[in-house]
Amino acid sequence: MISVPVSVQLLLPSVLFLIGLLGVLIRRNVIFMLMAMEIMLNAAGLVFIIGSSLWKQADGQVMVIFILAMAAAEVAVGLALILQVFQMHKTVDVDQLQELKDERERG
Amino acid sequence: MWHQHLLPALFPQIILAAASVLCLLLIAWKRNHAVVHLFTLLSLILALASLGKIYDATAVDGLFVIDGLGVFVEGVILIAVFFITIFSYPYFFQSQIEKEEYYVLLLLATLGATSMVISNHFVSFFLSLEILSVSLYTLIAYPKKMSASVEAGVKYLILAAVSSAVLVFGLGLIYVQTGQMSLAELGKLATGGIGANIWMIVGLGLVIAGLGFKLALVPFHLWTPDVYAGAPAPTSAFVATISKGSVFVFLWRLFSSVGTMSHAVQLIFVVIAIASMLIGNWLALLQQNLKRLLAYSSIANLGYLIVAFVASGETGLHAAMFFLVAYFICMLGAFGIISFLSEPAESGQQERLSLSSYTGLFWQKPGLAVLLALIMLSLAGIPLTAGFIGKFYVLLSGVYSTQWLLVIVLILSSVIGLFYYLRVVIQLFSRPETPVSYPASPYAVSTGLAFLVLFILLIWFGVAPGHLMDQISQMVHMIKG
Amino acid sequence: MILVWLLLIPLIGGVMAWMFSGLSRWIATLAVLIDLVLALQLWLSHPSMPIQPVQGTAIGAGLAWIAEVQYRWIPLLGASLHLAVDGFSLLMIVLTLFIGLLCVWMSWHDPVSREKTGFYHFHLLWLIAGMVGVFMAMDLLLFYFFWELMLIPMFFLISIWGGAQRKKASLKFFLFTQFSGLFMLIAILALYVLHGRQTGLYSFDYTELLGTTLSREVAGWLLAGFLLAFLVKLPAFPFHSWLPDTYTQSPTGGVALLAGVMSKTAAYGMLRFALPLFPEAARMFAPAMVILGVAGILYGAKLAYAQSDLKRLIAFSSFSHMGFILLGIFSMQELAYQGVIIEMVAHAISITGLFFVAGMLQVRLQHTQLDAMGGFWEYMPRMGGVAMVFVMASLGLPGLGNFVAEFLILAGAFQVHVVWTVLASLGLIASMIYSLVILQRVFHGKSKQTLTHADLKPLEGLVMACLVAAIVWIGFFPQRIVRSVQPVVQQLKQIAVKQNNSAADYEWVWNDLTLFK
Amino acid sequence: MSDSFVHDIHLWPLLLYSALVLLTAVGMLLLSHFLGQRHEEPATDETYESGIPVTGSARLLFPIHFYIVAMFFVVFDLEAVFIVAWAISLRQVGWAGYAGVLIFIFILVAVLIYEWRQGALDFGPNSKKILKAYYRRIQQKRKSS
Amino acid sequence: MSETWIHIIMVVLILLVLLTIAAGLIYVERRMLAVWQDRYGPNRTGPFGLLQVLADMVKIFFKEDWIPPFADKKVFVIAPTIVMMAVLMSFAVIPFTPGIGVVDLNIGVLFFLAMSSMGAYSVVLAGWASNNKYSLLGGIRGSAQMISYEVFMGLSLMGVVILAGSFNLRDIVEAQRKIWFFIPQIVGFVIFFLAGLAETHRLPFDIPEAESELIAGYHSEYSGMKFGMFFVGEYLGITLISALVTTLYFGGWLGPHFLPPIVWFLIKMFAFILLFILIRATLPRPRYDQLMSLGWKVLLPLALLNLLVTGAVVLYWHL
Repeated sequence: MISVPVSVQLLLPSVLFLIGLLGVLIRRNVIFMLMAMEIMLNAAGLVFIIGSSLWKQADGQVMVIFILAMAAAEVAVGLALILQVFQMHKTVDVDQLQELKDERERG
Repeated sequence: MWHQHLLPALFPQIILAAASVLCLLLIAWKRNHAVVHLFTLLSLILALASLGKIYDATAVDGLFVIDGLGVFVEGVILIAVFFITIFSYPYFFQSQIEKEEYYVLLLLATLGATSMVISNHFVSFFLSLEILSVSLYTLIAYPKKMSASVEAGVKYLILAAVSSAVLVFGLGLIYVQTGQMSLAELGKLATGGIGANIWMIVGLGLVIAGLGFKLALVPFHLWTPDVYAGAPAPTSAFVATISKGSVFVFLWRLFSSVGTMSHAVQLIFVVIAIASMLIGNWLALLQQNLKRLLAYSSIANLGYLIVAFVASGETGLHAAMFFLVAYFICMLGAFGIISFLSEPAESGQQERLSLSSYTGLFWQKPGLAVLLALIMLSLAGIPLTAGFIGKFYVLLSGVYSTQWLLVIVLILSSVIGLFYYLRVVIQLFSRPETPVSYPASPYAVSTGLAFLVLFILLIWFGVAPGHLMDQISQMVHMIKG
Repeated sequence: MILVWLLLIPLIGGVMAWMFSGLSRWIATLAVLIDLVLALQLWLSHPSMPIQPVQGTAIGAGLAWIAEVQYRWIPLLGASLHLAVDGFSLLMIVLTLFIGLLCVWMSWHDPVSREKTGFYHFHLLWLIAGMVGVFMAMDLLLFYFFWELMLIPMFFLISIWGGAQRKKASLKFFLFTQFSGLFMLIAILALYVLHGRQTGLYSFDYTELLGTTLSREVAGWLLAGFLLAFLVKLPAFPFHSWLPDTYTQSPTGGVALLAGVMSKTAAYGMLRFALPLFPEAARMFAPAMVILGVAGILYGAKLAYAQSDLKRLIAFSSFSHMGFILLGIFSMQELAYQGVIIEMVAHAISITGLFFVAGMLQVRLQHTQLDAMGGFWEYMPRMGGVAMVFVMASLGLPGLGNFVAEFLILAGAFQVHVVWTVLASLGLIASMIYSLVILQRVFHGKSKQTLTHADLKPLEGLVMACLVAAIVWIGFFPQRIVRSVQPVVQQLKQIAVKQNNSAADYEWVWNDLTLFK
Repeated sequence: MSDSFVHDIHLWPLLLYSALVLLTAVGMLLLSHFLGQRHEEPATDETYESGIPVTGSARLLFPIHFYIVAMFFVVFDLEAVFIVAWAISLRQVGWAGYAGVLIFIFILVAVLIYEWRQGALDFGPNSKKILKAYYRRIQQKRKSS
Repeated sequence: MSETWIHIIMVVLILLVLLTIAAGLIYVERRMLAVWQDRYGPNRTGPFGLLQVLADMVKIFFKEDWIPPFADKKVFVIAPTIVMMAVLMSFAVIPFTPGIGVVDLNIGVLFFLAMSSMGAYSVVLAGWASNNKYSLLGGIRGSAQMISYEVFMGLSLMGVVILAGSFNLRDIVEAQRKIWFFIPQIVGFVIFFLAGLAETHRLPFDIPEAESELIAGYHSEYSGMKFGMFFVGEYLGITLISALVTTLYFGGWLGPHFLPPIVWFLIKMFAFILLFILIRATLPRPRYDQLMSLGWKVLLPLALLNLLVTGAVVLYWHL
């Protein structure tokens, strides 16, 4: 077996994680943000897989299953919310969601 | 694998889980708001009753640990949810939307919160965190015709999901470095010294950031006001109290198991605490919206809590717990009043948000006004209220661990805070030019009773805190054993 | 047990007054009266405190409680419900209740208090209870608790029943006092922790903490924390900016308690806690404090003279007098201490009288502008007469309490700070000027408006009569007060600035001062 | 994880096979691209909707039911993950695992019942609802007239 | 020749055979339909019309490779390849005999489930990319149907997994030496078969492409080889489901020794292919909502029940 150092192994999830993070920060479309979050969560899952293979334990894999399931739940709720937003605003652009903001005392 | 004798230790969780499923079936069978409401209350009482026995640091399959801290906070959470449930009934009474599912979600969120405070393992923590968060997304956006609520829900969803991802990624890195996901095992490792590897540091940093998001500490606080303002008031109460309290307990467990806090980590928390206290109070100063004001106030209050966290040790823990209880009472009361005074509108419940709409509340509803004023004073840390003893205790823990910088900032920021709390109080008691009309809420009896209980607790813990403190010290003491 | 009742009666009375709003004035009167009788009885039953021979060298050795109770409060933290009174405390409690009773009566006709009467009396009574608590608490945490507790009813009294600017005033008052109070809290906590570290016994108890040995530096910081709270509440010279707004915007009942008693809690705090706990640091701070005191006297007098509003004038005069108290305390002489305590009582009464007069005028005129007054003697001779008594008291006419007090303070201070004392005595002259301004501009001269049926009503008359009687009594029998506070003075003497004068050296002062021994 | 669990397998045939499959698909596309005829007639480039001229955009808003199905799928299929995990380890986890999965499936079924009752599983038009709406409209008309 | 080369040749052969079968099915289906419906079917090209396959292939290759100008071109092209590739990939895990098969994955069942989910993408992307109302509706319906049936397809398979204790298809076949799983798992088998029908959207579950309602649904706008790929994909799908049913429930290559294993396998597989065609020939098409209700209200609870019963039985009798 070719052994790859852990740091190198971690590079892939890290890059994925950053891609996801950037996606959330840059994208304004809620659906894309949701997808970016999925990437982040899956990157985290990958980290657990690496840990699991490194320490020869199944624990990490269990965690991954939970991460997957929870990500799915998040997406399900997210989609429902996005639908509602679309119905109200006819857009899924987060920048259009501006009802809630700081209103300072004038003068 | 299967320890039957450990089952009772998890009774609250089991009861809550069963209750949420049964509640769902109840709704499927027949929709009835009152019945579902009563059922929820009943199951909460049952869960609370099952806490009766205290389990001395019982570990359940490594996933959970039932100790004094856990049981105590579980109890506090259940009681708080009880109040929130009571407040929810009149709030949704006149609502056009289907309101029964709200209670299912409430029970689920409670399940998440209560299991988080006893979780002793990354898996159980993550699971409970997500149960809590996912229910909260829906709870926040529950009045689905209100664009503000839906917007708040989306915002919370995005930020909470990102923070979960950050948190889990951080936990993953810790796992890769240590090979352990159980806090107890991590603690054992920590005594041997965990190598300060770059990945480990990044992992810890990400965990702090993730937990910071959940606790709405300062660099990660941006979601708080929007979510508080947009969510229905009972949910805001939930977000402000339970979700934060439970995450805080895990924060405590995590860092006390990783061992005596390293200097760098402590520094990070000192900075976070200072920033939260100052910025939270500062931003609250000019708020015209009561819920946003409470949101910023909660940021500051969490900052105070972090002072106790940094102080660490037994005093810190006691202080944090006492403070948490006082904070819970205040937030519950404040949001309870907001939800009580809301009026039905076409798309949902119209809440009274601007401070000016509370002008002269005292002349119309003196009881409510006095309670709200007392809550504000408690948040400000004025004697006679639980908030005073809480803040005093936190100060004590800060002084005890000679965190002078934190202590001074706490004092300064409290004074800033005093300003806006008093502004609210003055508003309540000033005479309005045109008398504001307040709705007569239905079912004022149970809500009134709840307010009375909160009032009594607020004063009781403020005047004679000895009992609560003894309780805390007795229970929390068990962690060590 | 009687101590607990002293505290509970106004508290319960307050709640009752709130609940039975219609009867609130009677309930309040009854509650305060009962309390006053209890306190007086206790005070009178110990007519003369023999000067205790000082045993040992410890500072607390001379303490002799007339009554003491201790209950569990927060056992975990070593805080207890430790209430105790000696002559000094009792004196202050009697004073508080006396003025409190008059406040209740005084607000009987005050139209302001007609709204939410029950709630008004609730605050009034709880304010009184808070002050009584401050004077009895022998546990530092409890002391702080009451110290802050006083603020809340006061805040509400101002913000609900105050003048036009009440919101701003109440906020300012609360922020200032709270902010400074928090520093005292830190100091208390630090003292608690240090004491605990030293002895292993974590306690907030005053008698426990007395013996704490502290390094010079630490003691300095801690004392600074205490002093900050006291100086703001007093108020002393640079910390007085809350004072004019607050005093002028308070309702009459509130301001009397504020200026009359609440400012005295600061002086009480210094004498009871700050000095005995940190004697060395206090000696270190003394010169600076003396300067602040003198500055306050002169600056206050100047400001008072410049005011065009009656209430503001009185407010600044009070500020000026507080300078004497500060000066007296930090002269650290036995004479000065006695003077300070007498001044506390005398000033409380005279300032209450003045504010009552101002309040009565406000009710009748709807304003307190000096420019629009004048010639009122014509319409209200009785009030004019009474006002004259208090003006005279304020300027220190012999035979009235203030004279004795200020004289003793100056005499004490003179022994250590000659120059500053001379400067301070200039304040006496200044006070004469501004005090007379009151009389002249309000009651003398040509009348600018016509007032009918404006003179004292029977109840107002009774109140004023009580006050006049009290101030005269102090002027004639200061020894009674001095005797009852002797243990405290003895205790404080030990930290006095060392100098050679023996007791015999100032025997003459007493001989001259005391008309009836 | 025990070593026996990991079969000693060669994965390269899978890669080879994937490559071949890809090649086939691309090859088919390319081949038809080069072999195919070209023609250009008036109606060639129009959308085919049974010969009727196109109106409106093809980006329709479709019923919410499809979203609900999507969410059901996400939830149920991922919950199936746990069942999969149980199925493979049935003999190791024994009756305790069975109890766990029983509870799990009970919850699933409860949710299913709830959704059923909510009408989330009625995919066609609900005749009762339509009738109700129809009657309401008639009544309104009567009232107004 | 080394073992590796043999393996390579085998892989290539499998692919070719599969494609041939898929193409041949065009003829077989039409022929069989003709038989059952008492018609002639293709009989002009070559003996028994056997060359019809060839003719069709030539024709389809020479059809215009038309991409609608209003479509999303990239997605439009990719969509049909997905379905074909996904199905072909699924064959990688099927053990035709102990020796014949692309790869012996220990997660064979999961691999199949993963690949079959990919089919939904093809449908929905094709429908969306065509920019045609009928296509879109067909695509949405198709994907809704596919993902619904995906759920219980997976669940129904778990009964087999419980019995065999493995995801490996070879292990599963070996486990059937005593008894073919369609006997204990008759419910699972029925559900799986129904789900297979829906997954391949064959008649009667061909609602997404129902000619009468949706003018061919998601592939309205497709023509030429890209339409051909959907077509081939469908036949490959039939083959796949038949092969899987054979493997999972009918003992795969197992059978009396008078015939070689591969023959057993092919016989069983073709039997099921014929069953597919028979069903198409005989059954009417249900309404869309009936189809969905059947899935969620009947098959899903049934699959769960089947699972629980199987688990209990296995645990109780220590099978």
